[in-house]
Amino acid sequence: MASVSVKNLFLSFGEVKVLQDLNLEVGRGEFLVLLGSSGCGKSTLLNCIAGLLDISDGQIFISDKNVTWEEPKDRGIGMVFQSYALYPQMTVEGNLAFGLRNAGVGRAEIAKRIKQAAELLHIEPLLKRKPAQLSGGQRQRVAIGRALVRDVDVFLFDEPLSNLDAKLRAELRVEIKRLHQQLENTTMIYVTHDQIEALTLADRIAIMRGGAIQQLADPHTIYNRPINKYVAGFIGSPSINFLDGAVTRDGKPRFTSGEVVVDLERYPFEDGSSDGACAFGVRPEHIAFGDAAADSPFTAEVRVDVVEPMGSDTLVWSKLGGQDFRFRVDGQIPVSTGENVRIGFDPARASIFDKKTELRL
Amino acid sequence: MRFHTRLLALAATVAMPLGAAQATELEVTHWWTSGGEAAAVAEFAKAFDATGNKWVDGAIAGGGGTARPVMISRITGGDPMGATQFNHGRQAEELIEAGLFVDLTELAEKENWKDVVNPPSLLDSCTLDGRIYCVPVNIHSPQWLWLSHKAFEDAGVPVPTNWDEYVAAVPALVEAGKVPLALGNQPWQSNLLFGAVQIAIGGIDLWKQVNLGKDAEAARSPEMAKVFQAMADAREMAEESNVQDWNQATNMVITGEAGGQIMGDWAQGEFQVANQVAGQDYSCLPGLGVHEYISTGGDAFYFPKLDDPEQTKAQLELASLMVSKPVQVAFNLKKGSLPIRGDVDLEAANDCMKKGLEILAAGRMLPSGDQVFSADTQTQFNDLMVEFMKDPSISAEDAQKRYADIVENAD
Amino acid sequence: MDSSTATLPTSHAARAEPRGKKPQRRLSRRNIIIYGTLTVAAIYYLLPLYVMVVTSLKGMPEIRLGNIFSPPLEITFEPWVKAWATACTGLNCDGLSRGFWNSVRITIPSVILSILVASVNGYALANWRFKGANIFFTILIVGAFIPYQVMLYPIVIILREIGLYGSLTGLVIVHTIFGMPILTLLFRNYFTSIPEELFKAARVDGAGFWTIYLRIMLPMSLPIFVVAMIIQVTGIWNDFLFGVVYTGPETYPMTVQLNNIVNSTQGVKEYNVNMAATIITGLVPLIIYFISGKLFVRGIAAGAVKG
Amino acid sequence: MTRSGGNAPPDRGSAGGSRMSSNRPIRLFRNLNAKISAIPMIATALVVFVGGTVWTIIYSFTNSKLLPRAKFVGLDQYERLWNSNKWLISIENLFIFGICSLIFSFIIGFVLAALLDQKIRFEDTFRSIFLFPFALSFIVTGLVWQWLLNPDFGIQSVVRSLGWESFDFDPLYNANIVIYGILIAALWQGTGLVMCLMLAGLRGIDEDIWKAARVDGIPMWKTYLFIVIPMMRPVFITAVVIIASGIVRVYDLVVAQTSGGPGIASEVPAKYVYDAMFLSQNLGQGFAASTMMLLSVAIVVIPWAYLEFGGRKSHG
Repeated sequence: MASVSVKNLFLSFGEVKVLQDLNLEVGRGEFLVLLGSSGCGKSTLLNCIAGLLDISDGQIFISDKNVTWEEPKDRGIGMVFQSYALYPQMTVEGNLAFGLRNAGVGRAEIAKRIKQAAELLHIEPLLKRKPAQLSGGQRQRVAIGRALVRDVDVFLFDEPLSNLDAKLRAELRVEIKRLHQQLENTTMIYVTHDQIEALTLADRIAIMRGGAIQQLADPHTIYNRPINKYVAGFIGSPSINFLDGAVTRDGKPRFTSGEVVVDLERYPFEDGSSDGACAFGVRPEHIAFGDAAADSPFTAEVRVDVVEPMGSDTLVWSKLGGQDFRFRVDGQIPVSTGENVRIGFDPARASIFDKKTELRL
Repeated sequence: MRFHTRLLALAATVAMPLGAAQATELEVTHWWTSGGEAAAVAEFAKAFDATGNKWVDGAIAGGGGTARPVMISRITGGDPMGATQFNHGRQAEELIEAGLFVDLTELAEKENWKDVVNPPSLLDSCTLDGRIYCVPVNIHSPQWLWLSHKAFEDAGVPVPTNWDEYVAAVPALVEAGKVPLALGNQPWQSNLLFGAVQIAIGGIDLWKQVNLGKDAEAARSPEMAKVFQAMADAREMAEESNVQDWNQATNMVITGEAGGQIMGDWAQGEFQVANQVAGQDYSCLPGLGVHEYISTGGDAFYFPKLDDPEQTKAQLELASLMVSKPVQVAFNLKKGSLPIRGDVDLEAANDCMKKGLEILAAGRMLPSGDQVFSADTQTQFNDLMVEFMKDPSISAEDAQKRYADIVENAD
Repeated sequence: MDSSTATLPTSHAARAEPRGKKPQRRLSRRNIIIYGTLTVAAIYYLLPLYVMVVTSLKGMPEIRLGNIFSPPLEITFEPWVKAWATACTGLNCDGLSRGFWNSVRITIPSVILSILVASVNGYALANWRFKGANIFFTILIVGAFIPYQVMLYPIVIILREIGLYGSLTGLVIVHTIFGMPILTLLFRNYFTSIPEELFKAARVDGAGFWTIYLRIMLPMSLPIFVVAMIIQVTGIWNDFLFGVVYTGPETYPMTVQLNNIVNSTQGVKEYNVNMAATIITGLVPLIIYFISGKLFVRGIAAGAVKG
Repeated sequence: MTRSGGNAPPDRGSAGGSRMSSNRPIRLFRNLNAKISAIPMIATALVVFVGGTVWTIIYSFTNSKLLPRAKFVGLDQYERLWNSNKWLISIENLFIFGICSLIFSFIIGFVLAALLDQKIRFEDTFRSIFLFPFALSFIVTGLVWQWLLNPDFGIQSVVRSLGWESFDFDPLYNANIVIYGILIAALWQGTGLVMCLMLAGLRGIDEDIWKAARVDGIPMWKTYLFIVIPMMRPVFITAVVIIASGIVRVYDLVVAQTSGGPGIASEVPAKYVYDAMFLSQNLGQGFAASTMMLLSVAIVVIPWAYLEFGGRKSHG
C-alpha cells in the first residue's frame, strides 16, 4: 500500500521548468531518501509533497488520499528543516506545543505527546530552554520532536543534518534510523546531498538530476548496478573509475581500450544489442591487489603514480590503458610510488555504460 | 539698455576716486532671491563689476533665520564672505563688538553720508560708539493697509479711507461673505499688524514712550488699552482667515475674498503681478490712514574683515557704490523700496510708492522695530501677538499685561 | 481552503479528482483585502503628489484662482523649464541645474563613506565585541537625537581646528558623522540577526575580520544596504543646513537653489515653479529607490528553488 | 538573535584571529582589526557627541546672544525657559505627536510591509509609491499638506462641494487638533521608510520558519504575531530609534505647515531651540532648551540602551 504517491508531477516557475513528469511511489513504513546535488529539484519535490509549493500539474496522494489541493497542515505530515526553523522566542516546550494548541488538541493530550517525544529524543532536560540556548544537535532534535508530536504517518526531512558538524551528523544519523525503527508504519522521506546519509538510512534511494529521478532503488542496487553513468559517478567514495573504450560482442563479448582487453563473458548484460563506444566503470574498492589479484578474471600490471594514505585504506593512483585508474588497498600494506604492482578485478562487478546514452549496458 | 549703460558709466566714475580698479572677487551673501529682488541685486553686481571687481553671488533665501547661522559659521570658521546683508539695528551689535566687521567711518566721512542719508536714523543704526559699520541700502515700511475695491463694492459700501471706517464696514463685509481682514498665520505678521495698529490708534507719542523709552507704565496705560482693544477687533475681523503665508493673504485681497490686509510695502509686488492698478483696484493707506507715519526699517550690508588688503579695498568700493545716487535709484526701482537718500528723484515710482516718498519727505517717520528692540525681544512680541491673534480666549487686558512685562524686561 | 466553493477557471473543473494547480479565484477574499488595502494606502500617498504635479503644470493666474485638485486647463511646462534652467537665485539665473553636479559630488562620496564606516561599525559591534564598545555605541544612539542645529557651532570649531572648514572633505565627514548613529544601529541589528553558525563556520575556516565582512556579511545584507542607501541618499541629497553652512557659493548643493526658489520670504511666490523644483530635486533619490528596490529580493540564501 | 549565547561569546576575547595557546597576545591587540575599524565611531562619539554636548551644556549657563560668550549667568536661562508658555506647549505637543507618530508609523509601516511580502504582483510599484514622499524635502511636504488641509481650498472644500455641507476638516486652523494635522503630513512622509525597514526585516526571516508554521497549521496572523514579530525585534528597535529621533528633531515640517500656529499651538522643542538661537539671537536660551532636550533623551535612552546593548544577556 502506497503511503505517498506522486503522479505526473510538473512544476515550473514562469518559464523555468523545475520538475517534469515526475512519478514516485513510497510504501508505508518506508524510508526513502531523495539524493542529488544542489539544484537537482530534490527539495522542491519535498516541498511539493508537503504542500509548501503549488504544483503546476499532476497529483499527490498521501495515505491514499488525494491531497493535491490540501493545505500542508491537512496532509498528515511532519517536516524537519535544515535550519531547524524553531520559533526562537518560545521555549522548547512551546515550540512543540504551539502547532497542537492551534489545532485545538486538548491540554492533557499535548502534555502526553510532548512527554513521549521528549523521551524518545532525550530532550526532557531541555524543555524549559529557548532555542538560542541549545547546541545545533539539540536544536535539530527539538525540530524532529516538533514533527513527532503531530502524530502523523509521514515525515519529511529537508537536509536536516547539513548544518551540523561531522561528529554530530553521524550521531544524529543513527538516531534518526533508530527512530524510524521504533515508529512502526511511519513513512519517512529524507532529502540530502550526502551519499553516506543516503546509503545508511534509506530503504530506497531516489537519485535526482535536473528535476527528474534517475534511479529509484535500494542502496545495494544503486551501488552495485547503477542505471546510468551519472548515478555510478555520483555514488561511491572515492568515485568510480571510468575507462573509455568500446564493447564488441561478435563472438566473445569483450571491452577494448587501447591494449587493455577485458573479457566480458561473465558480465550480466541488460541491453543485449548495442556495440561500440562505452565507458567501463569499476569501483576502486572492487579491485584486488597483489597476490589476491592473481585469482581475478582480469589482471594487469600498473605503475603506482600517487599514494594517498587514508588510515584504514590507502588510495593508489595509477594508469590503465593510458587512463587514470584508482584503487583501494588495505592500509596495512606498504605501497610506494614508482613501484609496479599487479591488480585485478571481476568484470561481473563492473558497470558498463553506453557512450552516447550513458545508460547501463 | 541705454539707460543701463549710462548707469554703469556713472557708477564707474563714482568708484574711481578710490583708486585704480582691481579684479578682486568679493563674495556677497544676501537673501534676495525672488524675481524683483534678484533684479535689484543685479544692479549692485553690475555696478560693482563695472569697477573691475567681481561680484560672487551667494544668495540664500529664508531671511535672517537662515542667513545668521551661515554668516556666523563662516566668520567663526575662518572663511568669511566679502559682504553680507543683515538687518541693521541691534542685531549685528555683537559682531561689531567682536571686531569682525570693517570700519566704514572714514569712507562715510569722506562721502559725507551723514548729510546724504535720510532719515538719519538709518545711519544711526549702523553706528556703534561713533563708528560706522554698515551701509543702509533701502527703506521698507510695514505700516500699510491694503484694501480691495472689489470686496467693498460687493458689500455695497464705499472703500474706507481710514481704520475706523474700515471697522465700521465690517458687518457689511461679513454680510457679503467676505473675510474682513486677511492675516497669515506666521508670527511676524501678527506683530506687524500690532505695530501698525499701535501707531494708528495709540499715536506717535505713546509709540515713542513705549518703543524708544521702553516705558512699561506707558505700555500699561489706558491709551495702550485702546490699542489692544483695536487688536481684539482685528482678531475678530481676521477670524476666518485661514492662510499661512503673507502673500496668500494678499491674494485674498486681490481676488476680493478679503476686505483688506495690513502688510508692508512689499505687498505691492503681488498687486502688480496680478495686473491690479493702485487707486482703481486697490487702495493703500500708510499708517492705516490715521497717523500717516511710517517706520523706516530696511536692509543694510556689513563687510566682514578679510586678510587680503585688495579685498578690503574692494569692500570699500562696494560700500561707496551702494550709497551712490545712480545705484540707489536703479536698485530701489527694481526692489520697490524707498531710497535712503532724499536727494534722488524717483519719477518711475507708482502711486503707493509716491505716498511713501511724500511721508518720507515730510519727515513723518519712526525707527523700525529692528532698530529699537533686540531680536530676542522682537521674537517675544511676535509670539505674544500671534498667540493673541489666534486664541480668542486671551483677553485684551491679559495681552496688554504680558506686553508690558516684555517691554519692562526689553533690551 | 475554499476550494470546494471556488469557481474553477480551468478544464480541471470537470474532473472530480484534484489535480494540478490549486484553483484560486482571482478575487479571493484574501486578494481583495491585500490589494484593497494597498490601493487605499496608495491613494493617500499619491494624492499630494497629484496636487504637486497638477500645480506644476499650471500657470500662475490659474493657480491663484483655481481649485488645487482641478487638472490644468492649459498644460504648461514652463515652470519645469524655469525650475531647472532659468529660475534665479540671486544673480544666477540658471535654476536648479547650477547645483546639480555639486549635489552629486557631495552625495556620492558621503553616501559611500558613511555606509562603509557604519556597516563596519555595525559588523564589529555585532560579531566582534570588544570591551567598551557598548559605551561608545550608547553615546552614538543618544547622539541620534541631537537636533542638527545645536551641533552647528561645535562642528564649525572642530572643522576649523582640523583645517577642513569650507572643504568638500569636511562636508563629507560631517555627513558621515551624522549618519553614523542610525546607520550603525541599522547594521548592528541586522548583522545580529544573521545566524551565528555562518560566522562561526567562517572563523573555523580561518577567515579573518575583513574576509568575513566581505565574503559572508556583505552578500547576505543586501536588503539592509538598500535601506541604508535610501536613508543616506535622501538625507544627504536633501540636506540644506550643512550644505549651506559648511561650504561656499561655488559648491552649494542643489537644495540651496531649491530653498531659494521655494523659500523666498518676500516677493511673489511661484507655486508652480516650487512644485516643479521639488519634484525635480526629488527625482534623484526616487530613481535610486526604484533601482535599488529590486535588491529587496526574498531569501538570498534560502530561495524557493533550492536543493 | 542567537548572538552571545553564553557558552563562548566572541566578546570573551577569543575572537582575535589566531590565538596562540602558549603565548597569549596582549589585551590591546586582541580584536585588533575590530578596534581599528571602530576608531571613527569612537572619535565621533567622544569628540562630536560628548564634546559637543558638554560645550552646549557649558554655554547654556551663559547669556550668549549672537556669538557664544563665556559670561555666566547661572540658571537664568533655565528659569526663563520653564517660565515660557511656548516651551511648555512645545513639550506637550512633542508628547502627543511623538506617541501618535510612533504608534501609527509602526502599525502602518508593518501592515504595508506585511502586505507587500505576500508575493504580490506590482510589489515594486507599490513599494515605490509608499516610499516616494521620503524623497521630498520637508519644506514642500509641509506646503502641499498645508494646501490639502486648508479648509478654503483643500479637502474640506472639495468634500463640501460634493454635497456634504457640514463636513469639517481643518486641523491646521484649529489650535486643539493642529498637531494631528502635522502628524498626517509626517506619517505621509515617513512611513515609507519604516515600511522598507520592516520589509528588510521580513525578508531577513528564514523561509523555513514560514514553512514550519504552515506545516504546523498556524494561521497567518498568529504566525506574524507570535513568531515573526518577536523575531524582528532588532529591526523594530532600529525603527523605534529612527522614528523617535525624527520626532525629537521635527522642525521643518512645522515651520512649513503652520509656523508653529495657529498662535503657538503647534510649537515643538526643536523649533524653540532654533528660534531662540537664530531668530531671537539668544544662543544661551537655545542651548538651555537643547540641554533640556538632550537631558530627557539621555534619561530615557541611556538606561534602555544599556539594557539593550550593554548587558551580556541574549535577547533570543
